[in-house]
Amino acid sequence: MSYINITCVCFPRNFIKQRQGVIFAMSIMNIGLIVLVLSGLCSLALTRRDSSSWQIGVFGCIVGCSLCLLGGLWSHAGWSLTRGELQFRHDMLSLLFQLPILVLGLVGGIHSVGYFRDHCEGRQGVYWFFYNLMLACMIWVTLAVRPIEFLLSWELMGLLCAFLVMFNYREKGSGHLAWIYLLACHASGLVLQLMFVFGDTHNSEMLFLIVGLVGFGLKIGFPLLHVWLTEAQPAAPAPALAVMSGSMLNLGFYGLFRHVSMSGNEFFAGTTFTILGLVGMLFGVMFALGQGNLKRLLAYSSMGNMGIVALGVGLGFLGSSSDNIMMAVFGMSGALLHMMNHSCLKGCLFMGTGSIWRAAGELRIDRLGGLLKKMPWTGRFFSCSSISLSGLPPFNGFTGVFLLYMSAFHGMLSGTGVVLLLSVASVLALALAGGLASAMHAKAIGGVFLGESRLPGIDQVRDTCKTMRYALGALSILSFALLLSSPWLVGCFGGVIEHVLCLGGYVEEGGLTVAEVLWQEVFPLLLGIVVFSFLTLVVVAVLMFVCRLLPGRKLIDRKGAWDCGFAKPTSRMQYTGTAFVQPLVDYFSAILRPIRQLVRVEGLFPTRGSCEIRMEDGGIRGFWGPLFRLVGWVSRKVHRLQCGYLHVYLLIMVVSLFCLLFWGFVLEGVL
Amino acid sequence: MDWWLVSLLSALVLCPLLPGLVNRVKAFFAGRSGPSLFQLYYDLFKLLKKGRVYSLTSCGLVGLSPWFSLVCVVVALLFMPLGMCDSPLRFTGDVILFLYLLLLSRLLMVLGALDAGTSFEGMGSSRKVHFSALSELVLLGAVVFLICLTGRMDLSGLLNSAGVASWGRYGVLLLLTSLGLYIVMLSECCRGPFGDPDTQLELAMIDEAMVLDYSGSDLAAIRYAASLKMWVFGSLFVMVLLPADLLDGFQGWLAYSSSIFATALSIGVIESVMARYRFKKIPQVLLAGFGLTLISLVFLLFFGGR
Amino acid sequence: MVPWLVVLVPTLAGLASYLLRRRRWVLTALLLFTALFHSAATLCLVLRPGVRCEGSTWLGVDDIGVWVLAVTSILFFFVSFHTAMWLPEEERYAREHGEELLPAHVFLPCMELFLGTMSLIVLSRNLALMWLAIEATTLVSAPLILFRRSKASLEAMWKYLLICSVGVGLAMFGTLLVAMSARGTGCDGLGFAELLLCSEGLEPGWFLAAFIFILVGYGTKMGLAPFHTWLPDTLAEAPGVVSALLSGALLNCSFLGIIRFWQIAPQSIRPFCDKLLIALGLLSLLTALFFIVGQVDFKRMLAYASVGHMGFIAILWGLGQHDASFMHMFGYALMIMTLFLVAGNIVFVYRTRSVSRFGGMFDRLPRHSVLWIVALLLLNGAPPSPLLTFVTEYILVRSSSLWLGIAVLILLFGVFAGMMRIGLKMCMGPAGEVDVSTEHARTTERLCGIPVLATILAICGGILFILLMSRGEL
Amino acid sequence: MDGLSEVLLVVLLGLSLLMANSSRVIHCIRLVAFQGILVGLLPLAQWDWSSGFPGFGLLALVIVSVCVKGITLPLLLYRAMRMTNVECEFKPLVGYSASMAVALLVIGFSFAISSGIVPLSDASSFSVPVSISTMLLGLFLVISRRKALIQALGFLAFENGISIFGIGMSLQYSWIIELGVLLVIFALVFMMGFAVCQISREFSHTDIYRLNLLVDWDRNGKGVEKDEEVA
Repeated sequence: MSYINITCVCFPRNFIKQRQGVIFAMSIMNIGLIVLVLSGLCSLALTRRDSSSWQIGVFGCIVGCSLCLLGGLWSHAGWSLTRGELQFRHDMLSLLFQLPILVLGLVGGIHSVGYFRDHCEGRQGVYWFFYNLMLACMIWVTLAVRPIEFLLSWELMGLLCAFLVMFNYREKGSGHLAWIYLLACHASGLVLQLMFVFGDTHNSEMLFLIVGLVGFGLKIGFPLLHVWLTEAQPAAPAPALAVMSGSMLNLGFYGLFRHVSMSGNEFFAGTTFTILGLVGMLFGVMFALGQGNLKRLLAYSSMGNMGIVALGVGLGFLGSSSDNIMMAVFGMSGALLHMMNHSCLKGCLFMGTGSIWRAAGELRIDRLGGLLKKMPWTGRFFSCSSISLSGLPPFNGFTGVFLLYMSAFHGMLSGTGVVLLLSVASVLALALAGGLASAMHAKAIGGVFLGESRLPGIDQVRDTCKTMRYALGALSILSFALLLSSPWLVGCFGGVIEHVLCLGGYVEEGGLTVAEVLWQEVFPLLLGIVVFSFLTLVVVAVLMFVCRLLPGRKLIDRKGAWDCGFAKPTSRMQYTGTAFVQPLVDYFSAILRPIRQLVRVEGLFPTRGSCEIRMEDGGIRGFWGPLFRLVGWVSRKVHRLQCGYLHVYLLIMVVSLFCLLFWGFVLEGVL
Repeated sequence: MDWWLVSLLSALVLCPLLPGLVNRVKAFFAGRSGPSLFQLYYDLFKLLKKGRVYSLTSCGLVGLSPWFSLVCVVVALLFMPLGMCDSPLRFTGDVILFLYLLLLSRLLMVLGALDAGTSFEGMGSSRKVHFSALSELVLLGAVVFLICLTGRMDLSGLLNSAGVASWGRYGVLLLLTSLGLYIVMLSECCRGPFGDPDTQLELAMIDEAMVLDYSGSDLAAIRYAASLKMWVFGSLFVMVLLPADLLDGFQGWLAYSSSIFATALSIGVIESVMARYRFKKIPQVLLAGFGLTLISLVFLLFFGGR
Repeated sequence: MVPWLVVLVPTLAGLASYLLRRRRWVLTALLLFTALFHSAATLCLVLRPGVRCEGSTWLGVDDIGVWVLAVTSILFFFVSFHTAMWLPEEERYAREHGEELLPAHVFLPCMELFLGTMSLIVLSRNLALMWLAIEATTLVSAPLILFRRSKASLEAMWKYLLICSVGVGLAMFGTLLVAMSARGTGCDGLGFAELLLCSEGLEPGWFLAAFIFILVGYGTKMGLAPFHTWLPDTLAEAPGVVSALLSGALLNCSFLGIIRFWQIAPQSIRPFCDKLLIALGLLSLLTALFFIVGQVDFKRMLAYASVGHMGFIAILWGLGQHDASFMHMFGYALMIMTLFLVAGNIVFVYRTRSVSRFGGMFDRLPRHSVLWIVALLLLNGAPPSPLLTFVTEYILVRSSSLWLGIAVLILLFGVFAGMMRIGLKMCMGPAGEVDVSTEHARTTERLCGIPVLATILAICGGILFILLMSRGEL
Repeated sequence: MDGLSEVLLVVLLGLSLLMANSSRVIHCIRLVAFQGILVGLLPLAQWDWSSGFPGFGLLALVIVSVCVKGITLPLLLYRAMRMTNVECEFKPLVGYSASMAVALLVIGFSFAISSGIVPLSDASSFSVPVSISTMLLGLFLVISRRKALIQALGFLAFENGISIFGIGMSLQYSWIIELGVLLVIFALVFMMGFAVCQISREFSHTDIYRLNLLVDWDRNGKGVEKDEEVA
């Protein structure tokens, strides 16, 4: 039931032959890991000499990541080996989750070179140490076999990320954020430990499943378990943040797929995942809508996207529980595809925030604006990724969402009861989330890049150095490549889907295998999407070109915005991001509970009025805050016992002595 | 197939008539002899000849977004079963692509408006995203209903396979759904009680407020795209309403186009007999539309013999 | 022979260094010599079972004792070297600022005597002798608490003296009760060996009473709730090195005292003894949680943490995981020592213990604050720590019933939360209101050598334990 | 001749009763000294002289314990009293009449439970309740009195109670241990006396109840912000 009998994914164990290529791949991968670790240590040791430390760090990052990438891709057939005490296992599932880590790690390394160039504060060595070790640890998580090793790598990963969250320790309140983050990591470690112990001893599948859901959900950021993700994680430096929320959140799903076998209670799993996904998706996108800080906005949208992935997984399980293989495969492949897209896009977006932070020194959306003129390329990459992440064609964000819709449609057509209900609900929720997400990204793009700049020192703002732009560009190109290659990419998911849904190649009469569904059903649809997206882009390009010939295309003049005859519209007249989403925020105020601080304009000669809208995280407001306050209150009451009176202490001693005697001799009646 | 092409061309060509028609009806109700039926054509030609003036704040998105959103609408149109015949470009699930392309065109307009960086355009776009988020819900509700009804997942199948037989059984439900779609059409095109297209008061505008700073060919593209979008939504409404297997060929095309113009007439009538809603009320109306689709869905699922 | 040396040499060294108070270097040399000799002798005892003379009537040692002795010896080794580095700084500071400290020729001898008495606890093969030793530790450690001649430390000493004396008096009564229960068997004189032999003959009623008295008495010394009340005051007021010795070594030795009686308990009442241990352990964990949350004094926080760990050790023993409880003892001792040494240095720099005045310590004392965070994490079982999460906690949850395991995990999580909150509050954020002279801070930064060594040792031990576990040998 | 020992035990009981409601420190010291002497002599009283003269070890033990418990420690505490010049206990935490009632209750309680315990040996089972009540009354003194000195005295009485139990049950173990115990108790009480002097010098009073700098309980609601600068 537990981790033991879950063998390698794409093939039975006996299939492992230590072929030359496999051995080569293993050693390459191990070398990559070693390079990562060693370079981190070296750059920590050389932290006094700044330049050499970052050079070593980035060198190790690039070399290590590319070696691991090479090794991983070389033999995706999978292998497992024992090096001394450690056991590694690599297969398609691992590879699926390694790719985002490695690619984002690589690009993030390049980006952080620029990010820290003039702002190192002599601590680059520390950064590179934690960064490279974090990457190595994430890879180890995807390779670890035995529970103790998995736990170890898991907790270490959390710790290293926590240290990265601590990196800007001088900010006010940074201690509190780091605290939240550490708590989440430790809690997930403890719960997972409980899970593995249950897997060992107490044979209760349902308990095992629930505990696993909680433990890994703490990394995924399921609703109520998301606080660290949206509150604390944004405190990390942007490149590291990109890697964390781009690829570490996925690892929660990895753990679930690898170590928690759902066979037997697919229905429960499906229902749970679907509901969690629905709630998380809507919750995340709604709260993202109301955030004023770009990083936090993106963090909430990560939560929403993880909700989408969870929704896909849930639909997949619902499908496999109701023997609806179309639904199952569409949902699962959509989930995996969306996970890939989200990693790529979210990495690009967070690195974009890093560039903005370095260029403008400000991340509050209402203070920014008009940056597209100052940093055109960053702006373009950011905007494209942003639109794409809101799940719109002709970008790659659409494909995953599309597959989820299809899965839900299949569920509606042939499902009954709960399956039917949940699939209808997920279609509608996806629709609402799509609309809100587009609004949210419109807020982000419009507030940061478009319009008049609200930044005082906008004239000094220059676009960031090349490396950061290259990193963003690389990720944008990669996401376009993901769009184009999505049909074939999905084709590779077969083994993973079979493993996760515990289908194990089982087919009922006249039914399709997973691979058949993937190649015969999913492939053409995605191909259609790709073709039409491509067509749209081409038509736009052609039209833009053709229209140059029209007389009306020639630009006569650039004047101040007309805006119904305002003589000179200033930046303070234009809509802020907050104002832009205010109707929606008010509309959902039952959930968002916006806190509004209003200074009205009064008097004949009104002084300046202002209106500020903040909102506290729902999880904190609703659950965690009260809980922790309760514990604090109780402990304050309990502190009275340590009242400083020696007499009381002695009295307590004597009384408890008599209580123990009473317990022993009267209650237990040992005599 | 050929009639599909014909009706595609007619859609592209005739769509500027719809606003003119609406205006004529309103003028009739107002007892005026309103602008010509072909007014929009004249405007388009004039605008295409004129040059453009950009605001200093804009970052070049102004030039891109109208055309891009126009293309989105056109590509979306390609999936429609125009003139009662299935679209040749259909594939399973293209309805999602269709809806998201419309969403994209909307988003692009919003971004263009924000690019101008003025208060009125910000206001208009903020209203736009607010209402469109809800109308998205209504549209998907209708789609879900149709999928459960027809068992097809491509737009052509959805709109075009509810024949007389299913009208016999589910006529009421189809009516309810089409009513919901009608509401969406009104709100998306900012007609009727949702927005007042020919107001002079920017505070009352939605779409018009978003295009205040466009000029020349860009404005032409926007106007054209707006009328085309009206055509698209109108034909959504119409196709749900018309039994698929009733007519085909020329008569199908005729019925289709004429009923779209009839829809335009009805819009005109509504605009002239109803006052504009307060903006607070619009979301409620949209939710009511969503409720209609949901009711029809529920009836279909529980009493529809599935 | 060796056991006698282990006890006698520190005692004689203490007396000698009190007599030779004239020359300062003699004091230091004697301290270091004691540490080295003690660890050498302990090594000999560990490696060569021949010289343990377990069967002897007075002094001898068995496997358990060797483990505890080794922990004590390692601890004293580190602490003595740290003292040799730290004490001169402290005295210089006191001279400059006109403060009055306990003179070194009282302080250092007391430390050596403390070591001797603790070794006597471990090595005594006679329960009455063990009682004597435990009482003696109270005596010799009381002056150490008085190091800073402040009112607070005096109060702490008085409370320590009285509570522990009463507790140990109860333990004395418990010992007599054991003698009562042993009357039927004819083995009188409270020799541990023969009691072990005739443990089945012991009269269970008397013995249960005896065990409860012992649990209360030595539990007071060990810091089990609700008898822990002296612990926070004492550990907070004593200087870092003394707190390290008290919490790291003394508590373990007193726990050994309880274990001795558990070992001779007749089978009929062992389940109830285990139940008692588990109950008191849970209570201690609860106490630790509620007193660490909202704690304003970081040394008191550490004290409550040690209460919690003692409870954890007791639970482990009660669940029958004896090896695990000793492993936990090892890791706990190392980490709490590190923390107390670091805390002592921090107090030495900042001259205050109230958390609310701290902030931005990463800038003032970078090494110490990194060490502080890391050691806190390790004490709370972040990997690769020999403690909780990875080894002993895993074992506990594995061997315990479901709900006990969950309860313990929740309590430990609460403790972790409280401690990390305080630790991070101290190290991060903008600088606190206390201003620190930079050169004073710089000189103190040099004192972080021993804690670093201890941390490294703990991490190595942790990795070793984890390897053992993944081999499935635990 | 059990008679004598039982007389002694009754006297001891009376002594602890008196101690429970004696307000003056000097009076308490006298009572403790007397108690110590009696406890020291108890082994001789229990010795059945028919079997011959007691051995040297026993005599030495008796002498030493009488010297330590009966003479030296009381003198020590007396000196401490003179140095800290505390004459008597003003308003103890438990009033004197209440203390009397408590003492009676404690004695009743100890008799009740020791009647439950089977007298194991020929030795007078009477010593069990006496020892228990002496211990408990000693603890009661420690708990209920404010003055540090009386707490020390209470502790001494507590120890006496323990040794009454040991002697009464005639649990003899090697005289080294006995001497060690005496030595340790001596050292402890010595330490306490020293501490009392220190306290009276630092705080200019020896009222333990007012000795509560070290607390976690913030009485005034806003955090325990004592911040007595260390040293």
